[in-house]
Amino acid sequence: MNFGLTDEQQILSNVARRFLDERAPMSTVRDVMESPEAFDDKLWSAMAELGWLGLIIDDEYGGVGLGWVDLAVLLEETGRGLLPAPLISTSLAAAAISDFGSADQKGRYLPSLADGSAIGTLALLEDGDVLGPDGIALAGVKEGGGYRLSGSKRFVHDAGVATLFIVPFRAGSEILFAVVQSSAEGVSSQSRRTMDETKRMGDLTLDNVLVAPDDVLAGPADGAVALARLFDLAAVAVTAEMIGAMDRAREITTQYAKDRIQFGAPIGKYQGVKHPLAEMYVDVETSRSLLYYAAWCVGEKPDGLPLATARAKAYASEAFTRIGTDGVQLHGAIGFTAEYDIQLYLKRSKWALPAFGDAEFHYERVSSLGGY
Amino acid sequence: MNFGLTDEQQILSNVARRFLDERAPMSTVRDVMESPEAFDDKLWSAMAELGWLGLIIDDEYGGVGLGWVDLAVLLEETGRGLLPAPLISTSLAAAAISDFGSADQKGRYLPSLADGSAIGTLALLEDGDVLGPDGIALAGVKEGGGYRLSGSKRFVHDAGVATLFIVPFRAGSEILFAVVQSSAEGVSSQSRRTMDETKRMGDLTLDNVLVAPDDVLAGPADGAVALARLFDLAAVAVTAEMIGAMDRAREITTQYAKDRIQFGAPIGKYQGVKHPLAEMYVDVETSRSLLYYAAWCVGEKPDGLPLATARAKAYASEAFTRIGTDGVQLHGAIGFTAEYDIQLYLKRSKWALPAFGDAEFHYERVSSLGGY
Amino acid sequence: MDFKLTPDEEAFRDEVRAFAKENLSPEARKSSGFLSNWLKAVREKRWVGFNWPEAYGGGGGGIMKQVILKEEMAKAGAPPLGLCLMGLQWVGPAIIEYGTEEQKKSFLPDILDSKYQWCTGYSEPGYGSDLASLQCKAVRDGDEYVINGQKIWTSIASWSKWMILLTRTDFNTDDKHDGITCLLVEMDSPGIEVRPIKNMAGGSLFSEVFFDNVRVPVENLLGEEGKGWAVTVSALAHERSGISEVAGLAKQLDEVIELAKQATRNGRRASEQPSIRRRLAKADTIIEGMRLNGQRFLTRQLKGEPLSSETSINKLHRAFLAIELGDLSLEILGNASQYLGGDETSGVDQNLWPNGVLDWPTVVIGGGTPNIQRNIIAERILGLPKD
Amino acid sequence: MDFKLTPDEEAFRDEVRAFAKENLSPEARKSSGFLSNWLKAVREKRWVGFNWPEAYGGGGGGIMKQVILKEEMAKAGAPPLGLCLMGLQWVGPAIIEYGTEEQKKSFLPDILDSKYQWCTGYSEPGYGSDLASLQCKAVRDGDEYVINGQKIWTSIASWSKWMILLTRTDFNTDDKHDGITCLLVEMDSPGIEVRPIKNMAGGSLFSEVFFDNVRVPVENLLGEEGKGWAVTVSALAHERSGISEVAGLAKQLDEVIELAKQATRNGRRASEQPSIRRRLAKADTIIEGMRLNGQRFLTRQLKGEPLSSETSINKLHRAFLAIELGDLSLEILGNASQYLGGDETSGVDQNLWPNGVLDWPTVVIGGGTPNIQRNIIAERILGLPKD
Repeated sequence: MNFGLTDEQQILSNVARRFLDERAPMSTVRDVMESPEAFDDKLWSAMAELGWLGLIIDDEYGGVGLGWVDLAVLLEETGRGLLPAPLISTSLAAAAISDFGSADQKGRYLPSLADGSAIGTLALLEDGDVLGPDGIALAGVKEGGGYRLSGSKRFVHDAGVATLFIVPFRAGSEILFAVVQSSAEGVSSQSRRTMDETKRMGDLTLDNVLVAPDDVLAGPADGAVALARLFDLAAVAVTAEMIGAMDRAREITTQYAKDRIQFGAPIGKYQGVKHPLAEMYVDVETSRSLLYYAAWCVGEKPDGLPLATARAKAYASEAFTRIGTDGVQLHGAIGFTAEYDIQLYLKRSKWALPAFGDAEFHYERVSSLGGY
Repeated sequence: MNFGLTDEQQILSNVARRFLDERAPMSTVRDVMESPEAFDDKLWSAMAELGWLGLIIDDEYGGVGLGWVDLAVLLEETGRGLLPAPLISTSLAAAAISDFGSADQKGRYLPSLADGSAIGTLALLEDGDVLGPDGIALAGVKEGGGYRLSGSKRFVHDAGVATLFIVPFRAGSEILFAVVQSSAEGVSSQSRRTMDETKRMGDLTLDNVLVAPDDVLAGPADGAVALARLFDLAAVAVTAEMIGAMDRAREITTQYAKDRIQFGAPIGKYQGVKHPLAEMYVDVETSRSLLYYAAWCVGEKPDGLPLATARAKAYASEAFTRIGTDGVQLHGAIGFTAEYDIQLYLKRSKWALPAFGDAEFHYERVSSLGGY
Repeated sequence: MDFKLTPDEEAFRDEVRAFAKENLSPEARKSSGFLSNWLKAVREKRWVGFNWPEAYGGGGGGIMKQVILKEEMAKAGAPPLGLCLMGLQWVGPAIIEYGTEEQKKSFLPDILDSKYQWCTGYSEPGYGSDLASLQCKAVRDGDEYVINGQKIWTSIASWSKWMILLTRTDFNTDDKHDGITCLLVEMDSPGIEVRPIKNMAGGSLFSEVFFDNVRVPVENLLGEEGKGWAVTVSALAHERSGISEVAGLAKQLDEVIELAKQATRNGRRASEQPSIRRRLAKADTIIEGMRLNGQRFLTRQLKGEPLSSETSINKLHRAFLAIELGDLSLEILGNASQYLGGDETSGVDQNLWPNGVLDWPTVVIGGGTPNIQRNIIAERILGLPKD
Repeated sequence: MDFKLTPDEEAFRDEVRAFAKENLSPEARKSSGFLSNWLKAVREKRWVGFNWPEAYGGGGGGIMKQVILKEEMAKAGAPPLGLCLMGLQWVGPAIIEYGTEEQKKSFLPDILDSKYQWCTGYSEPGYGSDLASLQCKAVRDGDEYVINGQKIWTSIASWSKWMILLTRTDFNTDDKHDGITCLLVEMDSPGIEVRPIKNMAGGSLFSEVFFDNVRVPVENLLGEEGKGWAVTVSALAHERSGISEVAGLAKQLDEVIELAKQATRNGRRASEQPSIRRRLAKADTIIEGMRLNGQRFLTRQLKGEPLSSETSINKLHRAFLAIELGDLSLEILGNASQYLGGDETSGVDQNLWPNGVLDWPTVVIGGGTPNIQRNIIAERILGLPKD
């Protein structure tokens, strides 16, 4: 029993925090988020060098070969710093290929994801925004062992910069996963303007795209189960960033409450301020416990992953919504000026709520998985 | 436009408060609630003399001929004082007869309700506790123009002391209302032990009871509509008592917060105490506004009654639940001793929540009535 | 208790309705001179400055008719009755009460005629909720005051011609409410710098305003020197029920309900989902509660009773709703909510897309934060000790 | 990070499970001497006083095994490991740490053997949360202390043989934590009067205890005179994760879920209603969060780090759940919930009827009110200024 970071994880966390403080302070975050795709080449290369992009990719494919708890440790830091970069997206694409690809496919795709030359993302959702097999209408038409795909995927994270999309589609009664390159004929994608400018999201349009047989992921025995696992991994990754972001929002607000003098005393002296801050602390720590257990389940207890994920994303979603709002509110008027950082965390909370299932969706899963 | 008490209503309110302070202070309330039926003959007679029992009964039938806003004013006071007496029940029975009885039936029943010699109550619910026509399974078997009734009514307020029950039953596709006397053959009723000892509730059992034709209420054109109106009237009456009770719970707790010294200062100085008290005030005042409008609708705008009632009971139910709990909690350990009164208000909040529809039930009605 | 209008009030309501119907028809709205025609028409009716004395060009209207006028206009979705909002709401009333005849003649007609904007220089950095601690300094120098200091959260400062400004002329008073002096300041005076504050929603309604040896003639003193605090509290019979504001909230809720009817969520219509229904129903109930609370406030005003802290009740409700209705819209839309400009593929009428979902702090914090409102209720109404 | 047990710990867990299975079989539970057999069996195992040093009859067990033992017992629904709960939890540890050899010999075996009860005389009227301000007076008179004063909220005072009592021997200290003296007092001493406090649920777990010239021999001084405050904080390695408590909450939630499956509400099974489902799911999630928080506290303890204010996190969750699970049960049952003894016609297994639904204040207020917990977190962990 050790519910704490290992020495290696602590080092990973420290290095990440130092890197982000130096290379991606909030001034840089603001510059990057205002760029067309909220993307910075140099930051991306530096992350590749640190091994972040291949963190969970096996070392034989150019990765670092660590697990999801380690990834969660890292994402907590990038969430804290609101780092605009397709790190979650590319990690999820790597996870999909690692879990469900053949050795050949891993060899072809993973090294370029690990070294940053390719940027991956999941394209799971369509019109209707339904999480699960029912949300997949895109149907492949067989052609020479492969498939022709025509249709759209919606709400694709980092759609504008991704070069490799994991695209579930229907083939008869089955769900298969195509690996679609942005360079392939008939593929177009673009990001759209979103509330949280550090997070881009958009559409992937497939116009009669030919998917070769060896670009269909070989592994999953049951596509619906594989899809469910990808949704869970995505929810875990998003939640990890949420924990970091909500903890930082709490810190910023706590510091403000200590510094801000009103009616002759720091406002943090009043229970009307200090109690919401204490509640934030309770919520962040509890979210963190739930999240780390879910991340641990990814590798160590896959049967427990759905319930652990549902609990973590549900609780954290509610918590972050409240922390985002209270954080701005406790700052008073200054909190919603563009100049102050706290409002960026509020916007992140708005982005994170629906991402891979909101609180209601996941609480309903907790009930169903609990057998009632 | 005058959303305030008229002079007459103010007098009614003042007289009621004075009467209750003198004749039914908390020591008396506690004595009466510990009696087998939580009923006191002398109090009842005094209430009859004050005209309370016939408040909404026409003067030609021995009543005072006032309206539901006046009744609400009175019930706010009896709720405030947690008066244990079947005043709501008997008023509701009177309302049913006044609204749906023939002149003959009014003449036969109302005077004895007004003078206190009879005690009425509604017996609307059955097993399953379903509010509405679906909850009526009791079927009348025709016999010589009248009906034979066999079955049970549940959750009947003041079942142990009532002498006259308004009993809806099915006759073919219709819902009719029988006036059943406790003295009739085959009728038995008893109260059961409940959480709020000031409120008795129990079962009415009908064993092959014969209802004469002129004991079936003559008036309602549509039994289901009539039933809906009775449920609304009942909800309005219960809510009126809730407003008084929650306001008093707020007052008691506010006073405690001023008197109780901890760490060298009255606990009411701290925002952790004063803010919940402020929220109580907001909730009580808003509940009161909603309630008085609903009570006004009873006589002046019957079409608006369902929505006004649903809003009032929903909001007040949520508010009182919170006030009951916070009231005890802000008192600290002393709050849950039997000696302190605040816990009696908590129990009243528990009784009032499900009575004639809880918050969820009534919010759902607000939605349906709102057309979505 | 009676929620009905008197025949006279009903007649007035009908008059307003008929006027709105005529002047706000779809055709009228589309016509080129719509706004100026509107302003002219309501001015002729004496509905601008409805509660101002007739002697100063106002309508001399009573409380109840103010409510009717404002509520009906809100329901009809009418443009404002005049464009100089702050002038109409408190600068004009303050001038009527404390101003010299000169000031009245010079300023009041322009306010009624929407000639230009006024802004309000009250808040200062460091004293957001603690207004009376203001430090912006004014020193009498011959026939002028010389102002140095800073204001913040000044709305529409960039496009105002005049400012009503609170300064401190005496720093040695026992009570911080003393020693405050109110001046009327022309915004193009030398030494004034306006710096707009960009907010998280992308706009910049508020500004910082800096004063560097700004000179204001003594004629522009409003009220007495050192007694400026009183000027912030108008004695003019001003309806404060907030009922017209409630009409606006009800309109906003209707839009959210319509959104819920159109949008699907996890494959099912949002308006059919119990959690959404319950939140909509609760918002509806609170709005109705506010309307009825407003009627109670109104009754007190009609009876001539002072109205003060009770209005904090509705301010708390409004703060809750400002956040809740925005959050609810976002939750109904799911991922699509993040597309601020709307999402043409969502199947939702683009006009229903929630705008201003990031604007809630203006409402929630603007009129005093919810914690301040709770303190007001707890201390002034419930009599609990100060913190 | 690793949530697995070591082989040695797994072996211990299996041992506890096997023991529980054998000794808590339905047949065993029905046998006449069940409880005394159980107490004897766990005593032989040295599982009573599991963390006490072996020299004093305890088990000498470490933190991790304490957790395993307590959690498995909670899951198995076992009776307590000893009946003298306060003796085992803090009186014994305090005596081990501060007691004389005489006191250890005289008291420790009896506690382990469940011979009689101890109660705790800490709280006083007027100082509920402010324990260190206590006023109960002890004056040294020869070989005795003479006690005058009053205690309140003393659990099981009526059926205790001994009390661990905090008195004040010095009223002139700068720090109110000084001058407090801890005495071991026999409850049948002349001058002690116990008055049970009836609570709203009808029981009387707590009492007021009055001391009128009660004489206690100096041999019953625990620790040093004036240094009694230290006695309230045990240095014994005592697992504080609260994980076994969580197992109890999980059991309680299971019962509410079962209730929801059996009860209908507005004509529909409660467990199928979204609002009920969501509240159940949220309670489940908080309980799991508490379990995992507990594992984090445990990890810190295992690493030898001090554990203090973090446990307030779970205390706040527990307070929420104490109220929520009760309210949820009542809401599920509707009108029938008011029949405290159950309602045989409801179609619900009578064993599931929510008992103790009015007992929540014991949990919510008992270990420090939620507001106190929030202050602890805000001030001690977040470093915010004191109020």
